[in-house]
Amino acid sequence: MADNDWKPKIIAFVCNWCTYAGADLAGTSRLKYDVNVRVIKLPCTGRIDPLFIIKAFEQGADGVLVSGCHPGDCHYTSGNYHARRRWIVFSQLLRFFGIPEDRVQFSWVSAAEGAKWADLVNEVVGKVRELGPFTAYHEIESAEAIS
Amino acid sequence: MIEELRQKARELLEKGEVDLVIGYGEGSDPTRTMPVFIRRPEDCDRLVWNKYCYNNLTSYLTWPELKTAGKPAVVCKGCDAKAVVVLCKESQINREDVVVIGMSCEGVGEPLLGKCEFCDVRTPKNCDIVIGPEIEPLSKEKQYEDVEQLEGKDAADRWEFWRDQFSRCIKCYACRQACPLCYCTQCIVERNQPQWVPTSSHPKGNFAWNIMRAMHLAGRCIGCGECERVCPSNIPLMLANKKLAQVVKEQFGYESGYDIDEPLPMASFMPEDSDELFK
Amino acid sequence: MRLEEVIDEAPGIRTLKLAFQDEAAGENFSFKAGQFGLYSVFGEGECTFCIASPPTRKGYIECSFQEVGRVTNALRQLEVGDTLGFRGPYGNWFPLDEMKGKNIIFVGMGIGLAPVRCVIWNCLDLRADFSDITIIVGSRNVDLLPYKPELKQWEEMSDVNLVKTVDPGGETPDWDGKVGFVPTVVEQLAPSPDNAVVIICGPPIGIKFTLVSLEKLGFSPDQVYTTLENKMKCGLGKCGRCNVGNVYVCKDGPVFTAAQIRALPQEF
Amino acid sequence: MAEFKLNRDKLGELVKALKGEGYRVVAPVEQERTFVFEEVDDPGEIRLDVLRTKRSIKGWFFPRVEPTLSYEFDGQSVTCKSDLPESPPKTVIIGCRPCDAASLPMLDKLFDWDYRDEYWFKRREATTVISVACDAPDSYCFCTSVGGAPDGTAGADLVMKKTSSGDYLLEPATEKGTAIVEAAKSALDPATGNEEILVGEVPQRFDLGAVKPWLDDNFDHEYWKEISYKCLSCGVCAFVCPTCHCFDIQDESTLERGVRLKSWDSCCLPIFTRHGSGHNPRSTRDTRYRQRVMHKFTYYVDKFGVTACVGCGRCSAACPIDMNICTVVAGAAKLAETST
Repeated sequence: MADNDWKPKIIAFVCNWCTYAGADLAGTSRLKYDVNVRVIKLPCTGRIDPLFIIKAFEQGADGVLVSGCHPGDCHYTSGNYHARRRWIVFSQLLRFFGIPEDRVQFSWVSAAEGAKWADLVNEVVGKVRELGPFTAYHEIESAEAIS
Repeated sequence: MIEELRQKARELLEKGEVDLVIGYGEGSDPTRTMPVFIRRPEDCDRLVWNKYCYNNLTSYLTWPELKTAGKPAVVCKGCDAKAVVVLCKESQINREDVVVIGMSCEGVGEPLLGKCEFCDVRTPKNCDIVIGPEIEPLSKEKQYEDVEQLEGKDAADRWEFWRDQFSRCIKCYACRQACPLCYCTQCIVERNQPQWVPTSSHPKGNFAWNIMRAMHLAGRCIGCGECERVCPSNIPLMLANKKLAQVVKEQFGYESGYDIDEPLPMASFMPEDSDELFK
Repeated sequence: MRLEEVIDEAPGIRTLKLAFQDEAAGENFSFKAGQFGLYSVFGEGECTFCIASPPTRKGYIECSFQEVGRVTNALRQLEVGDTLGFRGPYGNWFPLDEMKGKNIIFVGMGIGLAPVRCVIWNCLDLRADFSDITIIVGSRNVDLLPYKPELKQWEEMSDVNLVKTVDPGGETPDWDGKVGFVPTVVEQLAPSPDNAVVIICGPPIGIKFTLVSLEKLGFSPDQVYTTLENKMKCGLGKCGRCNVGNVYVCKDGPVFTAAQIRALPQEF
Repeated sequence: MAEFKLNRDKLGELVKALKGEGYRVVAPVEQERTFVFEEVDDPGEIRLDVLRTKRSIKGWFFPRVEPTLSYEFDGQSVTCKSDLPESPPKTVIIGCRPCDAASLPMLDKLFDWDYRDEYWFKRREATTVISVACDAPDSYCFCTSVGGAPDGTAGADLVMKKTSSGDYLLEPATEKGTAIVEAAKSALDPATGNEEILVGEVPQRFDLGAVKPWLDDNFDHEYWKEISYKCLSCGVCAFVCPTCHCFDIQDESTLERGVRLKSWDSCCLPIFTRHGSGHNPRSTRDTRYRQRVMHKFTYYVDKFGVTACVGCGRCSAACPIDMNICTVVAGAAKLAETST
């Protein structure tokens, strides 16, 4: 694929109660935001396993966005608090392994923050567009391994 | 020390306080030892103690086969004994169901393993019996030097470093099997609906496996280094484990394997945890 | 191959009818009752099932499976018209030629009826070659009994003796078959071992106990055939997964006599 | 007998000559404090002195991950393409030990019976194996107990034997080996016939003849439990083994395309035989370890007439808990002795 044809693939894992509703609000408010994001809705950020992010990269994502309710606002009381600890640790691990920080963005977007969602998506897509396709990851394709 | 160990083990078995003693026995080579399971007092002379007692024998404690074997006593170095603390905290074993025989230890390996250079449990803690003299703990000040060295490189170099390291992984899962805290009855790589981690040992599958292995040990790894020692490809797995231990310590003020009552860091939270990462 | 028809047999049990996409390949394809194939859902993997349709019916094959894992789950998602991969036929077969003129007793337990079904239809299509045919089918409960329309067909055949049974507690108010475990039912039925062969398949534990019952009735282990369903991957006697003792089930089996099974290490 | 010898300083020239003839050269090199067989660019990296590489040469014939089939999705239809390499690169493996070389004809039997595995044989045909006789075997070695020898020629196309002066005598064992000598003549010197060959000694550690009958009769012996309680059930032994050949087949795919991969597997891993239903015929570690020994020392013998162990000692050396297969089999031989 020629470079100028390339469109970043961003996978957004969002919680059902806040960010998804926020994204919905962005839509009903007719806010324009980048189309290169594919949203996957989950019950809670606490449900988002770090493996989801790895799987997204494996399947060709160039960036990942994880978003849920603001701390204190979790529909399940504490799901996002647990998620927060997990992401603090996991983001450091990804960084340590050399995955550019701008490819994985964590955030809190409430149901009322349609505009924040739109801005966030634009920002993430913009950063990933700047970085280009995540060939470093995609190229470690299932190559033949010898001995 | 060996005689004292044998004596204690003999006593435990004779008095019926335990049904078996898991310890180190003579290896096939003078520079190795082999785990031994001793059930009869007269076999206690098979126990040895030397600087080649590498294995973390606590990894046997969670095995299904052991559930029917009666009450065990386990011979531990200070680092190994930390695993008992975590296993208890994670409700895998009851502390009173195992007798921990701690061995004072000046380090194992020839030359000394990396972990032994920063050891603060040369006199084991949280043990029922401690054999050997009190040994001064070493300073842990420089324990993250290797981690920091790698961190000093830029992202592309780090990526290349790990990609090359992981490309040598042959997915033998020795790291998992040797780890006292990898006790899941069904590992994530064995779950195939969906197949979360590719089973083949190509670089992509290896990356997913190794990143998950490290992540699952976040806030839990006690730094015994068995994963790295048993790795047939010599992948520096402990670097990742140590990195996470460092993050957990800095962020949540927790060190694994010391306090049996402190809540587990990845299963608890504080409302005031850092929000810096989140937009 | 192309998925032609989907038949829901019982909860979790489904039969797929497959047609060859390449007609010439379909015409050249032949197999013997008892052989198996590897069916693949592209993207998910391969799975081993016996061919459940009889070799006497050309142009298509059927397989029946119970949904348990990754591939069977994916098989269940397939729709008519989808493409499947097929490798086979592999393995050995029931020596029907040697069974000519004999009384044949079929025992199928649960999904284990699938390989037996292939032989049943094969024998029924060549009915004149065989003497009495008895079919004993069992399952945990009525609902889980596969091939219900076919059971009815067999029941109605005058030259077939069909015995249906479900495990105690698995019966429904309008159940017209027996209630009891298959080994017990076999003992009650007490078929004569004279000039007879038994073809049996089911879960390992069911086979084990039925063999004991048959022995009590005087059947010699040479008279009893079963098919082993080990985990297999390659089907070619290479990958080592189905190895039990000195046999590769995928090549030296899957059909064994009870005598052969007894000689193997009990690891299946 | 040997007509030519390789001067100890001329290995680089040999490699260069072979490369000039279009060979891909594979040899033991150091990698992160272990030794493995890798394609060599710089002949200076070659370590002919290394007795035991971590992994065997089997990966060069039977890669640890190998695509067998690729496919692309298009609506309800699928287009497939076989990934069988037309002609694998012409390769020469220099510096494997006689035990490694011996594993090749042993595995030929498996890959050829009933169905011929072209993935294996195409690479076999394209590859020339040069083994180096062992001048200094160690305590893990037991090739002589399983029918091998430190200067054995089985499976090798050319055997290099170290002389007291540090040079290597070249003894071709096959036409392929002779071709190598021809191709590399410029780097070789004529042998004088007066060289003193260094070959180490490997004591015989058990009587293979006694082992199989005992294994056949003692499937349920307590011995298995006794020795394997400490087994970790990892796959190191199988993956480093030159004769362990069990593999797994898995599909990996995206929405557009997929690939069917064949990859190494080990009977010691609990999932190896686990059925979809959860039933596992070998659910305990003693049954799995027993399978490994049985498969090598009796099942394979029944099936193919040879013992599937070459006595390289790799599994023993690499085992995290020091399970020594030689000791295990010798233990069985001893039990056989006492039971008669």
